[in-house]
Amino acid sequence: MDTQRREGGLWQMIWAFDLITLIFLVITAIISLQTKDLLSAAMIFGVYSFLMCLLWAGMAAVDVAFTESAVGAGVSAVFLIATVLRTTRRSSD
Amino acid sequence: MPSSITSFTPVLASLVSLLAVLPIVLLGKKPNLREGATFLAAFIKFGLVVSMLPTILAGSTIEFTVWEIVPNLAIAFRVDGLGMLFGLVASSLWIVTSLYSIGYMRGLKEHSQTRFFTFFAISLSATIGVAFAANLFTLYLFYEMLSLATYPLVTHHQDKEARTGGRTYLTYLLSTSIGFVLPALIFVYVKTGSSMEFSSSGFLSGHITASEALILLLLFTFGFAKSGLMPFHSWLPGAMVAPTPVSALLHAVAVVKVGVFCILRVFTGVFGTDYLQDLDIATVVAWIAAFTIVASSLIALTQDNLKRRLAFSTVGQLSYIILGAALLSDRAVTGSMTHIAMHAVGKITLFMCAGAIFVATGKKYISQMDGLGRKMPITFAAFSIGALSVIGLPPTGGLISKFYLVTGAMDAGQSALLVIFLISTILNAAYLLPIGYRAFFPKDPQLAKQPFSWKTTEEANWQCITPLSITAVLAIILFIKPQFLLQLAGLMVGANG
Amino acid sequence: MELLEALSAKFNYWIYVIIMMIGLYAMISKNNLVKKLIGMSIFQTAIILFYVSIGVKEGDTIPILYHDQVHPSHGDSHHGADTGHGEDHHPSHEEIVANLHIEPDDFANPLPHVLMLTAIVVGVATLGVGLALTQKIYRDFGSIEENEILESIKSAK
Amino acid sequence: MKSFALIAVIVTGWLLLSAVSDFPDWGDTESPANDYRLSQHYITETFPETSVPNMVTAVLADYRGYDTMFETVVIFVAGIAIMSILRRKPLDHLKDKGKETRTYKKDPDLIIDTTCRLMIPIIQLFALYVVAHGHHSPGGGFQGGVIFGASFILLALSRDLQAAQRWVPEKRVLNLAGVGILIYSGFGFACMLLGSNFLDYEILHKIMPATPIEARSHSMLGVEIGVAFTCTAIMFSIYSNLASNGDMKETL
Amino acid sequence: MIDQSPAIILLAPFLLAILLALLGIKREWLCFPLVITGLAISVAASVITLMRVIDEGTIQYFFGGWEPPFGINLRVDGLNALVALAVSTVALLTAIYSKRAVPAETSDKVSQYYTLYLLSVTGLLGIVLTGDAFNLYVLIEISALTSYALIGMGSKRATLAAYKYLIMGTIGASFYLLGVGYLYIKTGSLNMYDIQEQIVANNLHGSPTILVAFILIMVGVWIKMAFFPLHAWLPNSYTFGPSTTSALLGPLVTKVMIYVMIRMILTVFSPEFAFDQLDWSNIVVWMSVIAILAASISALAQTSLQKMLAFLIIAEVGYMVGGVWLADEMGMVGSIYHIIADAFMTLCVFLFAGIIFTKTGRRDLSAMEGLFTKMPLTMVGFLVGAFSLIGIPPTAGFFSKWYLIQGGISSGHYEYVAALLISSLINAVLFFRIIEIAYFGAKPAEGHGHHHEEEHNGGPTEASFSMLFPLLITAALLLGIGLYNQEVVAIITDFVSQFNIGAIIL
Repeated sequence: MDTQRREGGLWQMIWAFDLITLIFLVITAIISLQTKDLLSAAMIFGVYSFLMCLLWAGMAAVDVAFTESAVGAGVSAVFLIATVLRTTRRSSD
Repeated sequence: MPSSITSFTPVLASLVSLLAVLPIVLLGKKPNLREGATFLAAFIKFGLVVSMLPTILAGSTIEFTVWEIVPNLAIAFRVDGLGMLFGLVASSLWIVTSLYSIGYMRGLKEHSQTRFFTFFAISLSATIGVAFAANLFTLYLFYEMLSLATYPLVTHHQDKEARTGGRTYLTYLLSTSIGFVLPALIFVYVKTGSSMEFSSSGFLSGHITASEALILLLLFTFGFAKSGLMPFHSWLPGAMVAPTPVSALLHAVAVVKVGVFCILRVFTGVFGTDYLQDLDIATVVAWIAAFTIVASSLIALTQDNLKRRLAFSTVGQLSYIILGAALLSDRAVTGSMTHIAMHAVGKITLFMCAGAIFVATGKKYISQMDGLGRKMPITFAAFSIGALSVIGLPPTGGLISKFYLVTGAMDAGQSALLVIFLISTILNAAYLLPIGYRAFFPKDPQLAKQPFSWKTTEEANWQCITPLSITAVLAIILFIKPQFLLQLAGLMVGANG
Repeated sequence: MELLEALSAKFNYWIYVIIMMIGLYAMISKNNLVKKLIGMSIFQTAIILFYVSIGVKEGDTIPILYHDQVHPSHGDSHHGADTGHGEDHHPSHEEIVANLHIEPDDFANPLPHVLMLTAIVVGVATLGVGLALTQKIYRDFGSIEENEILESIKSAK
Repeated sequence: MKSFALIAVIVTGWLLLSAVSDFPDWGDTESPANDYRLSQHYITETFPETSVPNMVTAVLADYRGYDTMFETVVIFVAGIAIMSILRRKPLDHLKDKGKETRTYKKDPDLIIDTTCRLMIPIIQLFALYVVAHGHHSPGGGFQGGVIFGASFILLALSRDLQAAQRWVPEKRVLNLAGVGILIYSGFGFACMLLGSNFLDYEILHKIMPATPIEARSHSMLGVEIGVAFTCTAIMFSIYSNLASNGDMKETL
Repeated sequence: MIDQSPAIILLAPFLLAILLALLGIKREWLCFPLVITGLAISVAASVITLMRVIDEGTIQYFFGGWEPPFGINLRVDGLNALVALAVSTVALLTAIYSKRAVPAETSDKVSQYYTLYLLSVTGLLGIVLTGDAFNLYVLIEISALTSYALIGMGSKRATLAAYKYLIMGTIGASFYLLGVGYLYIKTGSLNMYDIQEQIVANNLHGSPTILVAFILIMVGVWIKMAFFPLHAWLPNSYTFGPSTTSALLGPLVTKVMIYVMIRMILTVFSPEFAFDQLDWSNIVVWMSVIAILAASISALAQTSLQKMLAFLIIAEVGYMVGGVWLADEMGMVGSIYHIIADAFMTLCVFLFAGIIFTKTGRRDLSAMEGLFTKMPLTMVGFLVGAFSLIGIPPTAGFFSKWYLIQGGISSGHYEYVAALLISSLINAVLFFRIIEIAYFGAKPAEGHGHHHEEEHNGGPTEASFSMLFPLLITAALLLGIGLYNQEVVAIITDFVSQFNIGAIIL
C-alpha cells in the first residue's frame, strides 16, 4: 500500500512545481489587474484560476481543483466576459 | 418608627386622571360631557388625596409597590408628609384650574380643546406620581413623563412662537434630565446597589466619597431643571407662550414645583440633611439659589409683559425653596416645604388674573393696564392679594413660610443670606405692588377721573373669575390656618431629628 | 540557509498573503467595477489557497480510499448492491471494515477541501451577483467607473 | 483612495504575515489541523460509517451536509438575486434601443456548430458520470452540475440564447433549481418525519432497501443529484441573464 | 423522539422559501400567505425553544446525527434563543408590513423578492443558532447575498449602494473566514466550543496565530456590522433600497453581527483572552465612543429620514460594541438586552419611514408635515419608537441604556457614559425635529394661530391596516420589553454569569 504514497523524489517535485506555480500565480494576478482592456483581464483571470486549480491538484485537493476548474476557470470567466461584452471593454485602471 | 400601611390609594390617586383620558378622548365631540369627566376626575383625585390625610397626620406612611422593574428597583409609591403636602396642593389646585381653563379656553374659542384636556390630565397624573414616589427611580419616571406630557400644552398654539418656546422648553428639560439626572441616578444605583428609597437619613452616606457627593448634588440640583435654578431657568419665561391655564397650573404649580419638590427630596430623602451637614457642601447650592433670587427679581423688574414678569418672579420664588432646603436647618426646611404651598396659591392667583385680563381685554402688557382695576375690580383685588402672598406680607400665607425661612437662615447662622432675603423681598414688592396700585390708581389723570361703578365693570366670564377668587381667599385662609401644613412639613423635619 | 528553509517551509503561506493583498488592494483602490470584482475573486481564491495549504501532508495522496482497500476481493464495484449475505464475491461492509487499515498520514486532510468547495461556490455566487449589479449600474448610469458614476450622481442633484 | 488602500493592504499584510512564523510547516503531518481527531476521524472512519470511499464527498454530503445544503442555497440565492436585479421585460429594452445592441441571429459557423453538436452530448454524459461517481472519484453534485450547466452555456454561445432556451426555458430553470434544493432538503425532512435529526440519513433505511450505513451512501447520492439540479439550472440562468443584460433576448 | 424545535426555527422559513420559489412565480397571491406561514412557524418554534432553554439550559441539535466536532450542531442557550426570537419576530412583523409595500416597490418580481426575503431570514437565524464556526460563514454569505439583491431591487442609486455593500461585505466575510482558518490551523477544529476547548487544552492563548485570528474575526464582523470607521456601506444601502428591505435589514443585520461578536468573544476565545490578556478594552471603548458621537452628529446633518435612521443604527452599533468591551458583566447584559430592544426600535422607526415613503413618496423630513392630525395612529407608533431611541421610560430603549450606563459606571468608563448621554440628547433633537414638523408643519404661521382647523384637505391619510398593525405591535412590544425587562434580563444574566466576566478585571 505504501507504494501509493508520494514519497521522496515525487514529493520534492511537487514542492518545486508548487513553488513555480505560485510565482506564476502572483504574476497573472498582477497582470490581470493591471491590464486596461477588461476582456484581456477576464481571460488572464481565467488563466489565474487554471493555475490555481493546478496548484490544488498538486496539493492532493482533487475535488477542490475539479470544482475550481469548472467554476473558476470555466464559468466565472464566462460570466466576466459576458459582462464585459455587455458593458464596456475600456477601463481607466 | 412611624408605622406604614400598604394601600392602593396613592396609585389610584395618580392613575385616576390618566384613566380620565379615555372618557375625555371619547367624549371629544361633546364639550360639556368632556369637561364633566375632567371635573369628576379632579374631584375623585382630590378626594383620594384628602382621604389619606388623617393617616399621614397621624404619623404613618402609606406604601404600595407596583412593579419591580429593574433588579432591586421598583416602581413604588409612598405617601409621607412632604408628598402629602405637595399632593394636596396639586390636586386641589387642579379643580380650580379645571374650572378656570374651561372658562379660558371657551372664552377664547381655542382649537384642539380635547387634546388640551387630555394632556392636562396626563400631566396631573405625573405630578401626583412625583409627589407620591417612594424612590428616586419612580420619581425620575414621572418627572420625565411630566416633561413630555406638558410639551403639547406649552406649544398649544402651534405657531412660530410656540415652536420656539416648546423647543427651549424641551431642550432645557430633556438635556438636563437625561444629561445630569440619569447618570447621577445610575451612579447612585451602582454605588449603593440599593432600591434608592427615600429615607429621612438618606441612603448615600458611606457609599460615596465627598467629591463624588458634591458632583452628585450639583448634578441633581441642576438636573431637575424644572426648578428654574439659574443658569437653567430660561425655559420658564419661554414656556409662557402657553395658554394661561397651563402657565397657571403647570408653570406656577405643577411643573416648577415638581422641580423643587425633587430637589427637596434629594436633600432630605437621598442625601439626608445630616449627611449634607457633615459634608458641608450644601452652601454651594445655597449661594447659587441666592444669586438666582436676586438676579431673577432684577430681571422681573424690567419685564413689561405681565406673564413674563410673573415667570421671572416664579424663578426667584422657587429658589427660596431651594435655598431653604440648602440651609439644612429644621426651620428653614419646614419653611421651604410650606413655601411650596404658599407660593403655589399666590402665584396661581396671579397667573389666573393675568389670564382673566387677557380674556376680558386682550391686554398682555403691564403698561396697558393703567386704571384697569376700575373695570375689573375683582380680578385686581385678587391680584393684589396674590401679590402680597408672593411678597410675604400679611394677611397672606406667604408670610408664614417666609418667616420660617428667615428664622431658619438665622438658625443656620447664615447671616449673609438674611440680607438676600431682605433685598429680594423689597424687589418683590417693587415689581408686584405697582401693578395692582396702578390698576386702581392710574397715573393718567384722564383715567383717574373716571368714576367707579359696578355697572361699568368688564370682568371676564364667571368660569375665570370664580377660581381666582377662590385661590385669593385660600391665600388668606392659609395665613390664618397654616397649622396642618406646618404639621405635614414638621413630620418630615421631625423625623430628621 | 536556515532562513531559506524557514522561508521554504511556509512558502505557500507567504505567497497566499501576497496574492490576497493584491486582491485587497484592487478591491479598495480600483475605480473600475469589473476590476474590483476580479480583485475580489483573487482575494477569495487566496483564502482558498490558504485553507488547502493547511490540509497538505508531506507524502500524502488524494483523500479517496484506494480501490483495493475498499474492494479487497475482485468483485465488481457496485457496492451497495449487496446487502451483506456473505457470498465470497461480495464481502459485506462489516467484513471490509474489519480488514481495513487506514493510515491517516497517507491521505490529505479532507476537511479543508470540503470547506473550500463551499468557499468556491460562494465566490462564484458573489462574483455573479457583483457582475449583475455592475450591468445594472451600467444600464442606469452608462459607466462602470466609480468616479464617473459618483460625478453623475452629484451633477444630477 | 490609493494611498488609503496601500496603508490598509500593508497593515493587513503585515498582520497576516506576523502569524505565519507561528504556523506549522507546510505539509507537516503533525500539525494540529492534520493531527486532531477531527480530520483523523474523517479519514479513518468515513468508510466504516458511510461506506463511501471518497472522504470529501462523505464529509461534504453527510458529516457537514447541513453546510452543503446551504451551499446549494447560496447558488440558488445567487440565481434568484441576479434575476431579480437584472431581469427586465423585453418591452423595457425596446424603449432604449439607442444603446449598442449586438443582435446577430447568426448563421452558425460550420466548424463551431459541428464541434458543439458533438461535444455537448459528451459533456453532458461526462457531467452525469461526475455526479453519479462522486462517491468513488473526485466529483459530485457541484462539479457535475456546473459541467452540465456549462453544456447549455456552450450551446447558447455557439448558437444563440433562444436555441438553449428551447431546452431549458426560463420558467423551467427556476423550477429545476427549486426542485434541486427540495430534493436535498426533502431527504432532511424525511429524516425528521421518521423521527430522527434533520439530514440523519441513517433512519432512511426504514424506507429504503438498505442497511443504515448504505442508507447514508444512497442518500448522499440523492442529495448530490439535488445539488446537481440546482447547479445546472442556476449556472445557466446566471449566464443567460448576464449575457443578455437581463432581457433574455439576445446573446453575446 | 427528538425535539426538533431549534431546527424548525430556521428550516420553516427555508422550506417555505423554496416552495415559494416553485409555486409563487405564477401565483402572486400565494406569496404573502406562504411568507407569513413560514415566519409564524419560526416564531412559534423560537418561543418553544426559548421556553425549553429556560427550563433545561443549553439545547443541542445535531444535524445528520453527528456529534460535534464531527458534524454541525445547533447549540441554543439563553443568548441564542432570545436573539433568534427577536429575529424571527422582527421578520414576521416586517413581512406583514410588506403586504402592500412589496408589490408597489418591486413590481413584477414579488415572488423573487419574497424568496430572497425568507432566505435572508433563514440565513440570519442560522447565524444566530449555529454552533459551528464555518457554518456561520456560509450563513453570513447567504444573508449577505440576499441582502445585496434585496437592496439592489430598489431605486437607481440602490444598485450602486448594493455594489458597495457587496465589496465591503465580501471583505468582512472573507476576513471572518480567514480568521476561522487561522483558528483551524492551530486547533484543528471548527466547532465553536471545541475550538475553545482546544485553545485551553493546548494553551494557545499566547499564540500570535490566535491573536491574529481574533483580530481578523473582529475586524470582519465590525465591517459587517458597520462599526464606525467601517460603516461606509450602510447609509446608502438602507436609504435607497425598498422600504421593506430597510425594515428587515436595518434592525437585523447589524444586531446579528453584534451577536456574532459576543459569541466569538465569549464562546470561542473566552472573555479572559479578549478582555484580560489583550487589554484592548480601553481602546475599543474609545473607538465606540468616537463611533457613537460621529454617527450621531452625521445623523444630525441628514435631511432624509431613512438616511438619518441609518446613521442612528451606526450609533447604536457603537453602543453595543462599547457595551460588550466594557468588560463588565452589566455592560454585557446591557449590550445583549440592547440587541433585542434595538431590533424592535429600529424596526419601529423604519416601518414608520416606510409608511411615510409609501404614503407620500418622499424621503425628506418635510414630508411629515401635519401628520399628527392626518395619521394619528401611525404617529403614536412612531412616538413610542422615537422615545425608545431617545431613551425615555418606560420604553425598552430606556432600560437598555440604563444597563449600559450602569456597566459604564461600574467599570469606570465615564467617557462611554458621556457618549451615550450625548447621543441620547442628539436623538432627542433628531426626533423632536420630526415631531415638530409633524405637529407644527414645516413653516408654522406667525402669531396666535387657529390655522390648523382648516387644513384637513388633501395630503396623506392613515396607513392601511397591514402597515399599521405591525407598527403598533412593535410599539406595544417596545413597551412590553421595557416593562418586563427584568424577565429578559434574568435570562441574559443567567447566560452571562457563567462566563464570570466581573471576576476578570480585578
